[in-house]
Amino acid sequence: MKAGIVVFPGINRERDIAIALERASGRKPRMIWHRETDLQSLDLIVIPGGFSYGDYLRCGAMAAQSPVMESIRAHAARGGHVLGVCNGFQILAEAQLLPGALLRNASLRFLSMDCHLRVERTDTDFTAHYQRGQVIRAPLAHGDGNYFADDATLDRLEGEGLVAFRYVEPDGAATAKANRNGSARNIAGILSPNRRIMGLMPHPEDLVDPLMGGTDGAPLFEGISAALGSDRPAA
Amino acid sequence: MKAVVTVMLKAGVLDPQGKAIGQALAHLGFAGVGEVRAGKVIELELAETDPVAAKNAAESMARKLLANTVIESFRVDLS
Amino acid sequence: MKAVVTVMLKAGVLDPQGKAIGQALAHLGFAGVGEVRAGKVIELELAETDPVAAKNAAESMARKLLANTVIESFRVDLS
Amino acid sequence: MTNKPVNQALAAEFGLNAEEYARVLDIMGRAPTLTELGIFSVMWSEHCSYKSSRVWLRTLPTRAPWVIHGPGENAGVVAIGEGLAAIFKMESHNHPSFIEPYQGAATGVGGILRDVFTMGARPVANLNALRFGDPKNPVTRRIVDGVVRGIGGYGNCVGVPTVGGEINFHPAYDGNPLVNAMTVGIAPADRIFLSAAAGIGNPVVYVGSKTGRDGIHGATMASAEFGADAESKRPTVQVGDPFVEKLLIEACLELMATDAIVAIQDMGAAGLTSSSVEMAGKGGVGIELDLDQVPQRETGMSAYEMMLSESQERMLIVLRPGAEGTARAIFEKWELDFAVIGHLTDTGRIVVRHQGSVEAEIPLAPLADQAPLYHRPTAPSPAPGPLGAIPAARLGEDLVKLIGCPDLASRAWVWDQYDSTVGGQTVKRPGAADAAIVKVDGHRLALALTTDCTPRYVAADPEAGAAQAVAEAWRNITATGARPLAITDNMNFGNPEKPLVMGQFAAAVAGIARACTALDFPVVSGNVSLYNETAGSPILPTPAIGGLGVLEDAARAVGLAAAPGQDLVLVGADPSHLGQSLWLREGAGQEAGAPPPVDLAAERRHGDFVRARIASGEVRACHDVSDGGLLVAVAEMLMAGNTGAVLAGPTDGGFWFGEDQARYVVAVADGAALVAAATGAGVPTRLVGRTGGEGLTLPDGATISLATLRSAHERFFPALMET
Ligand SMILES: Nc1ncnc2c1ncn2[C@@H]1O[C@H](COP(=O)(O)OP(=O)(O)O)[C@@H](O)[C@H]1O
Ligand SMILES: [Mg+2]
Repeated sequence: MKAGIVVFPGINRERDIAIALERASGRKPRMIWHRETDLQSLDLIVIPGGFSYGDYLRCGAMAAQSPVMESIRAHAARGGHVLGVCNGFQILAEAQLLPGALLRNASLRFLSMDCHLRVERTDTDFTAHYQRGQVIRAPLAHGDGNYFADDATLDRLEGEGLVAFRYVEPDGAATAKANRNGSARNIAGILSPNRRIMGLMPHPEDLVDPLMGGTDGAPLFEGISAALGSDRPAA
Repeated sequence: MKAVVTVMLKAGVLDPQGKAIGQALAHLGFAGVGEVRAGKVIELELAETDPVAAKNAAESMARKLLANTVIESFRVDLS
Repeated sequence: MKAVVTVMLKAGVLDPQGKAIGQALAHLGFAGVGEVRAGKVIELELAETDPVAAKNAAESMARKLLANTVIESFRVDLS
Repeated sequence: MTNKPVNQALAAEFGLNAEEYARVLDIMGRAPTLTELGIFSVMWSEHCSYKSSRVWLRTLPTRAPWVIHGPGENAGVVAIGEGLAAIFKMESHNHPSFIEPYQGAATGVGGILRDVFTMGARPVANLNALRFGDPKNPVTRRIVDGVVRGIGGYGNCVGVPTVGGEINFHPAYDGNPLVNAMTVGIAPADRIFLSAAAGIGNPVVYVGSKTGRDGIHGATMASAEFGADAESKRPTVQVGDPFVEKLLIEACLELMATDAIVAIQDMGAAGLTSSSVEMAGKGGVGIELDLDQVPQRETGMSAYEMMLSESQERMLIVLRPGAEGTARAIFEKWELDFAVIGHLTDTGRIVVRHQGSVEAEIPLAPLADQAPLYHRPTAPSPAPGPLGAIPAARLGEDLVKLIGCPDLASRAWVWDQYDSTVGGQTVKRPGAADAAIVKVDGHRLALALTTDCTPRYVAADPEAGAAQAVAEAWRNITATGARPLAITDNMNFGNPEKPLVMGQFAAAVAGIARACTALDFPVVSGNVSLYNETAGSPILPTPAIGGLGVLEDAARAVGLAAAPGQDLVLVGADPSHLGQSLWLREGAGQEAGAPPPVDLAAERRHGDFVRARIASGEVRACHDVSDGGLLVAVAEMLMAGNTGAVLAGPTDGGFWFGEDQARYVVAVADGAALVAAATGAGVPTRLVGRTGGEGLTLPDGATISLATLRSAHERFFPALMET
C-alpha cells in the first residue's frame, strides 16, 4: 500500500497517522504538502486532524478550497481510497466528498476524552478487521464534531448502510449520553457510496499502542493496509 | 466599497450557540427574549466601486467560501 | 420586534479570522479584496414593541453578555 | 502621549522612579527621546529586569551533571539520555488573564511555547498551574471559563498536548487570578539554539506576524499592582493567533535544520525592544534597526509604538551572512512575514531608525549593567495562629466532603477540554498518574511532568511551604517511577515594596534552594511575577514548581489506579500533622497551625525506596499523599481503578487526614513482602488495607459506595460552571 498524508497549514495529527500507518503496513507514508497536486501513485490518501487554517471561519472550509483537493477529488473518482479523521472529516464534508456538515459540539465546549464506537459494518476496506457490532474505544479531540445532515440524507445513509461508526455506551447502546457532541443519530463516521471514502471524528490513530492505553484503533489501519496490498517486498 | 456578508444557520439546523445565549440572557434576568439565533458577519473592503458588481463578487465569495450552503444561508449588504 | 446585535473586534485589535479569510479569498483568485474583518451577529426576538425600549434592552444585553467590551464593540439594529 | 515632554513626570508615568530617571540621564548624557525613555522603562521594569528579585534568585542551586543550560536562556535545558535534551520553562500571564481571561491565558500559552521552540525544541507537552478566587464570587466563574477556554483554544490548535497542571481556589485570588503556563520540548542535545548575537554585519531578521499596537507597556503593567483604575490603564489587549504560532513552530524548526541561524529569540514582553537589546547585549555587540522594514498591521505607527508593541507570534533571528535567501524561502512557504530589519554593529549601541531619523541610540552595556538592582527590606511572616480544638473524625462523611471540596474535586471538567493525546505519545493522561508521562517519539524514553504548590502552606511558613512545593514535585515524579531531574519555578507574589511580601519571597527562595539541594533537583529556568495585588491586598504567596523527570522505559511508568486484590501500603511515617490541613479548613473552618514539616532526608530515602520498587515491577500503582491526607489518597486510587477496599488502622482524624510529607500509598500484590523490604531499608511502612469489592470500608466499620465517592468527587466543577 502506498499511503500519503495531506498536510495543510495548521494540521497537527499528521505524525499520529503516520505512526499508525507505519505500524500497520511496515512502510512510512509520504507527507503531501497542500500545494502538491500529483497524487497518481498513491493507493490511500489520509487527511489528518488538526486545525487547518486555524479552523477560522468554519472547520475545514479553507482547506476544502485548496488545489490539492482537486487531485484528491480525481483520486476518489478513480476509485481511490480516502480517509479523513477529525479535521480531515470536516474537510471532506466541506469539499462535499462526503455529505452533511460538522457543527459546533452541542455543549459548545471542546471535547477531549475517550468515547466508545460501535462498528456498523465490516464489509469495507477500512473496517474489515473489526467484528460487526464490535464496540471499540477511541479518543475524541474536537470542538466541532456535531454531525448534521437533512433527514433525507440521513435516511439515505442509513438505508444504504453508509454509517461506519456510531457513538455508543460501552455496552453498545446508542444513547443520548454517549453522543457527547450531539451528532444526528449518534453518527461518528460515514462512508461514500462506493465505501472507499471514510470520514470520522474520533482518533483511532491515537490508540494503536498498548503503551498509550490500548490498541482498539489498530485494526482500522491493519484492515486498510491489508486490503490495499502488503508492502512486504514480494507484493 | 464595503460589503457585509451575514451568514446564519438555516432554519431547521440546530443552533446550540443561539440557544445557550438565550438561556444565559434569561439567567441574567432579561425577560421577554424569544428565539435567539447566532451567526457570523464578514466585512469585506472591496476595490470594486460599482454596486452591482461588488454585490455579485461578494455573493460569489460567500457561495464559494464564506458560507456552507448545506447548513447556512447568507445575505450581502453594501455600505 | 427583532433586534440584531453585530459584534466586531475593536479597531487595532488583531483579527486572526479576518486575516485568514482575506488570505483564503486571495488564494481563490478573488482580486481587489482589501481588509477583511470577521464578527458575530446575534438575532434576538424581543417581546418589547417600543423601538426605543427594545434598543435599550438589546444594548444592555450586548454590554452584559453578547460583546466582550474589552476587545469588541457592538451595534444594535432593529427590524 | 507622543506630545508630552520627556521629563521626570513622564518617566514616572512609565514606571521609572526619580532615582532611576536620574540614572537614565547619566547614561545618556542628555534627555532621552520618547522612544529611548520607552526602552529604558520596559527594560528596567520589574518584569524584564528582575530588579527586586535578582539578588535572591542568585542563591538558587542551578547545576547538576545533567544540566546543559540553567537560568539565563529562554528556557532551561537538561540532558535526558540518548543524545536528547528536554527544554522547559513556566511563565505567568496573571495580569492579562484578569483583564481578558480568554486572550490572557491563550497568549500565556503562546508565549511559553515560543520560549521553548526558540531554543530548537519541538514542544511536546503543555501544563498549567491555575489559582482562582472564591468559587462563590460570581466573577470567578467567568474567569475560570475564559482561562480554561483560552488554554484549550491555543494549545489544542497548535497541536501540543496539554497533559497536566493544578488548580486552587482561594479568596486571596479574587481580584488577581494566577495563570502559569509551562511548556516542555525535546531537541537533540547538540543542536540547542541560544540568543547571544554574534558576527558584525550579520543580518537581523524579523519573522512571524505583523506588528500592531498590541499591549504597549504590557511589561510595565505587569510590574504594577491593580488599583480601582485598572480598566483605564489597559493597553490594547493582545489577541493570540495559534494558527500562526503553529506555522511559526514548523518554519523555525525547518530553518533550524539548516545552518542559517546564529542566534534566535522570541519577542516576548516588550517585544522588539527586549529581544534586540538582550540578543545584542548578551553577544557584546551593537545592533541597528530600521523600523521602516518592520511588517506593520496598522498605519502610522511611531517608533515608540513599534519598539514597545507586544504583538504576538513574532521572533527575531540573527542569520549567517548570505543565509537570507534560504530563510526567506522557508518563511514564505509557511506564509509568514519575513523581513531583514537591521544588522549587527561593533558600536555596542542600539540604534533605531525610523523614517529618516534616529529615534533611539543607547549604549547597551550601561542599559544592562546599570539596571536597577534592589535589596528591598524584608520582614518575617508572623507565625500562624495556633490550632484550635481538634474535632472528632467522622471518617466517611468527612472524606465525602473533602473529595468534593474545590481544592480536591475532580478536575476532569477542565482537562476534558484540553487535547491531551495529540502527538500520539501520551502514556499517562491527566488524572492517570501523579505526573503526566509523555514518551519521546521514536525512543523508549519518557518524560514525567508535574506542577505543584500548596499556597496555604507557603502563606503560613514561606520557607517550609516553598520547600514542600519542590518536595511534592519530586515526589509526584518519583511516584510514576521516573527519576526527577530539574525544576522550573514561577514565583507569584504581591508587592515587593512591602517588607512582608519581600520577606515571603526571600524565605520562599531559601526553601526552594534547600529542597533543590537536598534532592539534587536544580532550578534550570523560572519566572517572577510580582505586584499580584488588588486594592492593597496581596495574593497568597505562590511559588509554583514545574518538575521534570525521566524514565528510561516508558512501559515502566505506573499510574495511581489500584486494581482489585492488591494490598495498600503506606510508605512513610504514620501521619498526625493537622496544621494547615484541608480537613480542618473544610470541616472546622480552621486555617491555622504550622504547615507540615519538610524532612528532605526522609523525602529522599522514601522516594528512592519507592522508585526502586517500581523499577523492580513490584509496585502496581502509586500515589503520593498530599492535600487531604492518607484517606483522600486512597480514595483517589480506588476511584481511578474502579475498585473498593477494606481499610484498617486507627480512627482519628490526625491519622487519616494529616498532611505529613514524604509519603506514598502503593498498591502491591504482597504487602508483607514490601513491608519487610522497607524495614530493611530503614523506611517506615504500614499495611493500611486491601482492595476489592464495591465500596470503601473504613476502620470505624462504615462503608461508602464507590458511586457515592465518585458523585461527590465529580460534582463541583460542573455545578460551578454548567448551571
Ligand atoms: N489545570 C490543569 N490542567 C490539566 N490538568 C490538570 C490541571 N489541574 C490539575 N490537573 C491534573 O489533575 C490531576 C490532579 O491534580 P492535583 O490535584 O494537582 O494532583 P496532586 O495533588 O496529586 O499533585 C493531575 O493529573 C493533574 O495534572
Ligand atoms: Mg500536583
